[in-house]
Amino acid sequence: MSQPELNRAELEQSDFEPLVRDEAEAEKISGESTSYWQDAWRRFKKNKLALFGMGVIVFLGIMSFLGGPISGYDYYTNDYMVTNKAPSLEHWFGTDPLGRDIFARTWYGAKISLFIGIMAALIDVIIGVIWGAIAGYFGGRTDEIMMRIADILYSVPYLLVVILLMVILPQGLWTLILAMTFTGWINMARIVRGQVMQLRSEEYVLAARTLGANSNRIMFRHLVPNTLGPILVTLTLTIPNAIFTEAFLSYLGLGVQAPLASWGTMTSEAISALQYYPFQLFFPAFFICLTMLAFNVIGDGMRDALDPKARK
Amino acid sequence: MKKVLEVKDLNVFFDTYKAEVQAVRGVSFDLHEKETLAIVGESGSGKSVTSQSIMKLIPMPPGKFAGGSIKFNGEELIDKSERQMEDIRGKEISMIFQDPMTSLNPTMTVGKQIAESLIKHQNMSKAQARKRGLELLELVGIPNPEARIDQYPHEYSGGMRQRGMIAIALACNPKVLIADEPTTALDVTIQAQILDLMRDLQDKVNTSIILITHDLGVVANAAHRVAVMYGGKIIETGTVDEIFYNPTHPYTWGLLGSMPDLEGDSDEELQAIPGTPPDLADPPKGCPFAARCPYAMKVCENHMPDYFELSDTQKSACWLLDERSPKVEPPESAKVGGSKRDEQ
Amino acid sequence: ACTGGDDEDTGDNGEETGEETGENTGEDTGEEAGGDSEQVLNVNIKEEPPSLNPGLASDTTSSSVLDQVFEGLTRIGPDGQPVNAMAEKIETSDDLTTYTFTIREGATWSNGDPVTAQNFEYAWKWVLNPENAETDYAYQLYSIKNAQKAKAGEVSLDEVGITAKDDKTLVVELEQPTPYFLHLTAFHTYYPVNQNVVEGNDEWFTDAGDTFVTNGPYKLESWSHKDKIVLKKNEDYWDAENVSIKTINMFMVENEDTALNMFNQGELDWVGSPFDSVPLASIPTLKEEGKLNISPLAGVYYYAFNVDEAPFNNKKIRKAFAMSINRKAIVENITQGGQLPAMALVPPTIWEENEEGYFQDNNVEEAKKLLQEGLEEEGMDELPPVTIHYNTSEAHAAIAQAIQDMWRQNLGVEVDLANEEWQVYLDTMGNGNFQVGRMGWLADFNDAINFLEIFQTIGGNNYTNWENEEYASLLEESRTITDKEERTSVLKEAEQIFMDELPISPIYYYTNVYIKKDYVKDVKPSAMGSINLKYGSIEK
Amino acid sequence: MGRYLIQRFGSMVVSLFFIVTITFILMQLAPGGPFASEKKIPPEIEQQMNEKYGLNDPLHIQYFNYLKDVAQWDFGPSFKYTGQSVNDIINRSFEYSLLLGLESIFLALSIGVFLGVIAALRHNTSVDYTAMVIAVLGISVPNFILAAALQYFFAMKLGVLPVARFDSFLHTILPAVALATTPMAFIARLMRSSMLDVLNSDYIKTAKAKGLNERVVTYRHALRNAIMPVVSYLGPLVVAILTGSFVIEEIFDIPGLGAEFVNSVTNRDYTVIMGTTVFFSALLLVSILLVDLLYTLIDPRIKFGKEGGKS
Amino acid sequence: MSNNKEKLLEIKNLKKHFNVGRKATLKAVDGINFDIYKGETFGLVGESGCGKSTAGRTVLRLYEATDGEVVFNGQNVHSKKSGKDTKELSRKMQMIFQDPYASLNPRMTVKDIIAEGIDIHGLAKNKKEREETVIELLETVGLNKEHANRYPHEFSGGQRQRIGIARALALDPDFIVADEPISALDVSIQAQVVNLMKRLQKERDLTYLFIAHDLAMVKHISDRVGVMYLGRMMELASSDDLYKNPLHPYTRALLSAIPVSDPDVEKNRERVILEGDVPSPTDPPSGCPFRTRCPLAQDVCAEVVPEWIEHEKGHHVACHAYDERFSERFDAAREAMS
Ligand SMILES: Nc1ncnc2c1ncn2[C@@H]1O[C@H](COP(=O)(O)OP(=O)(O)OP(=O)(O)O)[C@@H](O)[C@H]1O
Ligand SMILES: Nc1ncnc2c1ncn2[C@@H]1O[C@H](COP(=O)(O)OP(=O)(O)OP(=O)(O)O)[C@@H](O)[C@H]1O
Ligand SMILES: [Mg+2]
Ligand SMILES: [Mg+2]
Repeated sequence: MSQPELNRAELEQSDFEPLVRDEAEAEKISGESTSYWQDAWRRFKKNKLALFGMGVIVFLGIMSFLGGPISGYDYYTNDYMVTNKAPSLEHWFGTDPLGRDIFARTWYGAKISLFIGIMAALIDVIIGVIWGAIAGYFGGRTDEIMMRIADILYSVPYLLVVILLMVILPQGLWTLILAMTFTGWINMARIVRGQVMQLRSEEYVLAARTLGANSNRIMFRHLVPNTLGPILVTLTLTIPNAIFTEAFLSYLGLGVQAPLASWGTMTSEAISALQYYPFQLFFPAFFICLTMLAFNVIGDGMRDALDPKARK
Repeated sequence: MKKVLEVKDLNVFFDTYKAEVQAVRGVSFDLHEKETLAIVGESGSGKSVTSQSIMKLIPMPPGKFAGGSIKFNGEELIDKSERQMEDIRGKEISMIFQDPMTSLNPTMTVGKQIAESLIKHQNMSKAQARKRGLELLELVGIPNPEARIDQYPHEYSGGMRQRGMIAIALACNPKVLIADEPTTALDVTIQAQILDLMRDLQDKVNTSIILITHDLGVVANAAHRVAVMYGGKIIETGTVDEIFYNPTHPYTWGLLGSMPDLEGDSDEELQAIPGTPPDLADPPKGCPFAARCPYAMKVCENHMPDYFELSDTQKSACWLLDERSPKVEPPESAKVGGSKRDEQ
Repeated sequence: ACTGGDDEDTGDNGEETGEETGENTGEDTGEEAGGDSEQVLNVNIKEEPPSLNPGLASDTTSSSVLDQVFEGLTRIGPDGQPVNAMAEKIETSDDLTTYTFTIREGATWSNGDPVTAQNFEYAWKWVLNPENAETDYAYQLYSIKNAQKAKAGEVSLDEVGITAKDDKTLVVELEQPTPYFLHLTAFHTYYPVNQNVVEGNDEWFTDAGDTFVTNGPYKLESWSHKDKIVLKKNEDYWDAENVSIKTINMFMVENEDTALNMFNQGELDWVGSPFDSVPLASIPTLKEEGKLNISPLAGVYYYAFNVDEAPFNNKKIRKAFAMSINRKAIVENITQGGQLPAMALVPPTIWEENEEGYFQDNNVEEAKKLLQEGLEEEGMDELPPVTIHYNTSEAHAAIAQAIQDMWRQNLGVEVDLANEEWQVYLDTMGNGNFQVGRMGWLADFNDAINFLEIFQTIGGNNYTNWENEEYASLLEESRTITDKEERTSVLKEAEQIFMDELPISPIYYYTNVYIKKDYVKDVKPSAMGSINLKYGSIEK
Repeated sequence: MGRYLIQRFGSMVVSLFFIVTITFILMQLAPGGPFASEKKIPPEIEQQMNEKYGLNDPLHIQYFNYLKDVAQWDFGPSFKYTGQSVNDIINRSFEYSLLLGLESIFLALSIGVFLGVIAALRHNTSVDYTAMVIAVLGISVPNFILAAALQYFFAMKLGVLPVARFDSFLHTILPAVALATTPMAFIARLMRSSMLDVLNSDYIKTAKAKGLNERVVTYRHALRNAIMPVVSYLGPLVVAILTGSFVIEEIFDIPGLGAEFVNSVTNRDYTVIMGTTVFFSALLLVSILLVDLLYTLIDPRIKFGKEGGKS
Repeated sequence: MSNNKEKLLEIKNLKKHFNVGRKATLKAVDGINFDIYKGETFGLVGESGCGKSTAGRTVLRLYEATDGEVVFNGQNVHSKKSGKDTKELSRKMQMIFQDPYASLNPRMTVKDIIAEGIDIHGLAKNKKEREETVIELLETVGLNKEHANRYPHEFSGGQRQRIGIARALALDPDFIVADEPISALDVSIQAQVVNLMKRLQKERDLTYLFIAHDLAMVKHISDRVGVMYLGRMMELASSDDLYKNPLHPYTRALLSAIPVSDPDVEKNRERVILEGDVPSPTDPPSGCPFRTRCPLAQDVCAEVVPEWIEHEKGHHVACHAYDERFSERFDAAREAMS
């Protein structure tokens, strides 16, 4: 036995009196009541890497507001005396070909990139979740049709769509976000659909139906909350992806409007300066990678934290 | 009778998010030749962990041996390397798992799965292995083995799959067969077939069997000796007759009592054990059953009782057996044989 | 190559083919015969030539290939002036409207057929035939009598002023005196084709092979689409003894940075004008290292004002905006390719004195004054919102941002930017949905009229909605004048009017910017943005 | 199975029909046309070109002509590249994309699966962490940055590999790596998590209990069962990779389909847009079908016509 | 209990077929008939996959019946009804589920789970009343109000199953389908739940359809028991009757196969061990579905589907051996058996 050897003789007669127990004791649950989310958060906190990712995002978020003011520069004033200057005390991240301060631009860019990323991801989630939930829950013909529509949208030349949107709608961030979400939600819808299909035959769903719950209630009170794990993971991947897509659209010239900066436009502009002014590429690229990395580890952390299988 | 397997003071812990789960805490038992030892106990009491430890199939990490020894034919298994274990697994000791639906590889034909261990341990050629595979399927009572051997598990019914599993386990005539809840997923009619089959095979092949279950009916049917586990410990062990007719541990009583009797009167309340099993991440200091035990004494809360030897074969870890404790009669409901009456 | 404007992504550095003889690259070496192997030039033409049919080609990439494999009646010589090529002798009538060309003796096609006057007549009339579509550049032939009418289907092709008198004599009648006509005959739309091979075969020009018969210094050896074109010296060319480069590899590398990298790794001998451009980011470094070559190009980069849209309906406000641009800062810091600040319409390659221009660059004081006056004239307290449109490209964006900042700093005007995808942009401009938009014009031929006539009427390439009767009539008048001096002064007068009205703000004059390996000799892009590899050599 | 295939084929045709229709509408709506250029073409010439390409016909006629041609897998002539047919253009560029794509898929699959498997086998050890750090980095670096960086270091700085173009095997290495990195990372992660699931499953315990060694257990038993999610991911991935990546093709100067597609849009080269879109969609639909067929090969439990992918 | 004989539920020729794959239909429930009387517990047993759950769910209209009727309190459950009527009906008929882990939404608090029915049917006037009802229900099932704000994962299996029961009780139903409510529980916990169910039945005059495969448990709790095989009802009798005097060969085999927790009994027990496996429900045998494993099987079993005969009062069986028309054909086989 793992316990130290016990000398039976040492026990006293009084030890053999019946144990008095509180009636309710047997039903007692030890410990503080922890909600599902508290529990998940506790597990999440144990994941150092994910916490680090969280820290990075918070830091980037704060800097996107403070960064500009700290630098003392704005993002648009040209200064031909200091074009393409390497990082220095004067300009911490150096300057761009128009003599603008890259530090300031990086943080203005952060604001836009993070905003685009988060908004695009949120919209993706909203559409994707609703679409996926309906397709997955009703199944059959509904599912068939809805998923075919998704397939078709996915196949239609995206660039044409983007160009068209840019023409129809006023230029600006929201148009860009719309362009990004045009097909962005499809992935989310697929994932949610798959999950919902699995979950819809869970017993708690049946239970809700026996109680007389209608489809809406079942979908949005029962099924969707239980797909949150995969949804959040996908979300954390969608955010960097949107930042990325914005970069790609910038690469094609469809990104944010100059002189506003985003990390995407900054990188794509600086890419040809790689050999001459590597710092112009380095900083925005570094922050894109860092953000991607952070969201990735957060996503991983969330998956572990929210996975009911890991909860034993 | 020769001891094939000796488990001494086995401790197996798991590192989990929350804490260290002390799944098995000081389990000891022996297994003799040609004997069937049943391990009973409820879910999470450490039955599977104990049995998988014997084959060293516990994933490490998160699992770890925290002491104890497992001797097979006098050889210590704990010290053996993974390589050395490979020669023992499947050949000397083999295993049948609970769920026949998931314990066969769905993407490999049953024939191939049987042949694998034959090729590995008996150096058979593919053709020989197949021939032996056919014999084995025949042996475990699968009709038309020629056709079945090349089928995939999903083309088998549940009972056939379990028989397939048994064929795999018996392929190399192991000394020890560990059957971890081999019939839980099956219907009673099929369960009866499988239990019969295992008994027949034991006679033919001289294997010792460790049978894990929480169904006392199955134990009564199939076992020679019984170990009752609760909260990671064996709290009582003895021959079948001893456990059924002279149980001494209140948990064993509860277990026997909570099963309704076919002959019983349905107006009676069942003898339920109140409360819930202990959390092994934070195991109680004393007797794990103390919290639910209707006879618990102060000592139970703080001290784990040692085994009281009741006979050569029966041991029980309960303070009630101490001479200082009040004399307690097992409840009527725990009495096997007569009709159960609720005393309280 | 004489297309004007830059395309969507080259913008500021005109476009021309670069060519140099160079070292051998990889696989090609094996094919070279002994000592000739040195005479290999590797250039980048950036993209797949859309068409190697001289009658159809309408872009610089195609012409940079065509110029090497075909030859017209004339060719632009090293000094930028037309020299006789397929024509051995050229006679002009006194009224300058009839040209008689005598085809060179011994001029042959690459399949051995002699080059005849009929080949020219056939080729030109083919272009003018209304049944042949896609002949974007048919208008290059419109100086010829009845050409435009024939293309529009109004008269028959027989009435067009092109007559092959005999095998060797080609008589061309013009609509009006056209002083630059011999420049035109060097242009690819004026190249002959071998009627025997071409007739009845619509696809003769789509691949290298038996049907691709040429008469120039080079033959089309192979054409791997979107990948590479190989030219081999044509030993039967009449001037073959003066052609030294034996092989020209024309790679199609779209990405400028990649092309520059290949240049640095020795895989290309030439990067930049006229085919592709030198990446902006590399220019300061290249300049510092003394590697950058710059030569003038007849073209102007400008901002067009929409004179129908407030506030640019006011002349003074237009002027104010134009004057408050610091062009020097732009060419020195952004385009960096030795471009000249433009304060006039016609580039100094045509009128040297235009280097000076009609107003002072970056005249902030004057600009402020004019703006104020303009506002008063319009009865406005402040400007309506102003947006600069430009099509997506790094350089356009940089310039637009610079100008935005200048207008903000100099005039205190907040200006928005709107970049659009190329085709959308053309649509926007064409529909007049803009206030200020960037444009550029590269000369089709080396004459001031080519710039001035853009603005003769609304429409076409004039997006500004600006029209001026006096201006138009001066241009019309110039077309009938045979005296060179007199013609110039009439045109100057027109330019004066234009610069006074200022429907556009010129920004800078284009240049050819390129780098080449030192061993590439005697190759230089022309002011028209074309290049003659015929004259080049490799001297290692 | 025959019936099932016919059914699938039918739904493919319907999907393609919608795709063609929507693309057609989009093309009509998008501003600009194939003949627009900075130097305006005289109206009479533009008229003749429109005539030649049928752009003067009423829209519905144009539409039906498109449909007819597409049905015959004939996409007509390119507007921009005179004399070249869209089919030729697709065929020649697909050749490049196919080669590069296959190489990338091979890289992504082999390295990704390998990383995922060893990470799962050595769960929670430094091997696992290293593999996953590689994977996360692979996902974190945008591929145009990676491509430029690879080109800079390996071609320019070290000079060990060619800068660009697609002439020999050596030329293919950098673009293939750049293209493969992100999918490789994804595959590694997918593989790891599904491998972990599988390694925890009963039949792996069964296999181990037979005394098979780790290698045999992993490759014979676990891999096949764990590869399912990767196969699902492979369907769209293969199409994405085979149809080329504009950015990678541009940076490494590869005349592939990706660049062709993007350029066709910028050029409003209607027939090429339509051709590449149909080609892409058909490829996608076929590859999804192939993935479904692959499921049935990998997992004998999955039957045609049933929901694939769940094991 | 069953003596008042007031029919609460009549199930008439109920069928539920599933479409699986192309063409194939799976006859999960294929024409079953029985009544359930007010206040009784009707046990339904049979091997796994024989259609018990499907039957239970179809009764509640969780599945649309392929054919047949379910009459509850004189009202046909499956007839076309307005949403309101359906909802109303759902108040009266509730269900307890097999898996206490799967049947509680892991992201809802116990309070919300129990109150869901109250919310749906608007049974509580205000928050306070809702709260009070929940607490009352918790106490009814032996939990306390501290548990209300906790999440399911904090509970043990037995406690969870009690939450499930409380949820069903929230609507104050007349009839509850309990689909294997104890199969997933630890042995020591099972009795807790069974005792609770029995207590509630007494207190609230509930009627149960109790589905299980543990025959001993079913016998303990049920008044009458039906035995199913491959979607068909094989035998129906009062539980004492059924266990003492099983008629159908399948019932006999089933009863004899239950291991009894008594080694002596087990050692000397004679059991009918059935040959072979349960046939696939997509491809059931012709005639009597049990004939492939039946020790008595005769030719007629393959040809004619046995009728549902009332062999003795209240004891129904579907077997040709008890059908006057065929019964003598079985004499020889019966002889051999005994
Ligand atoms: N890999 C693991 N990681 C963490 N904890 C584990 C692991 N495997 C088992 N345990 C824990 O060890 C304890 C004993 O588990 P075990 O599987 O032996 O129970 P059991 O008696 O076989 O139960 P059952 O009848 O449900 O099979 C449980 O509390 C379980 O949660
Ligand atoms: N939704 C469904 N779609 C298709 N087949 C189904 C569905 N639900 C049940 N089945 C099939 O119907 C048959 C009867 O299933 P059911 O769940 O009713 O059996 P059961 O008697 O409750 O078994 P168990 O004891 O395992 O719960 C089974 O073969 C099952 O596979
Ligand atoms: Mg177990
Ligand atoms: Mg069931």
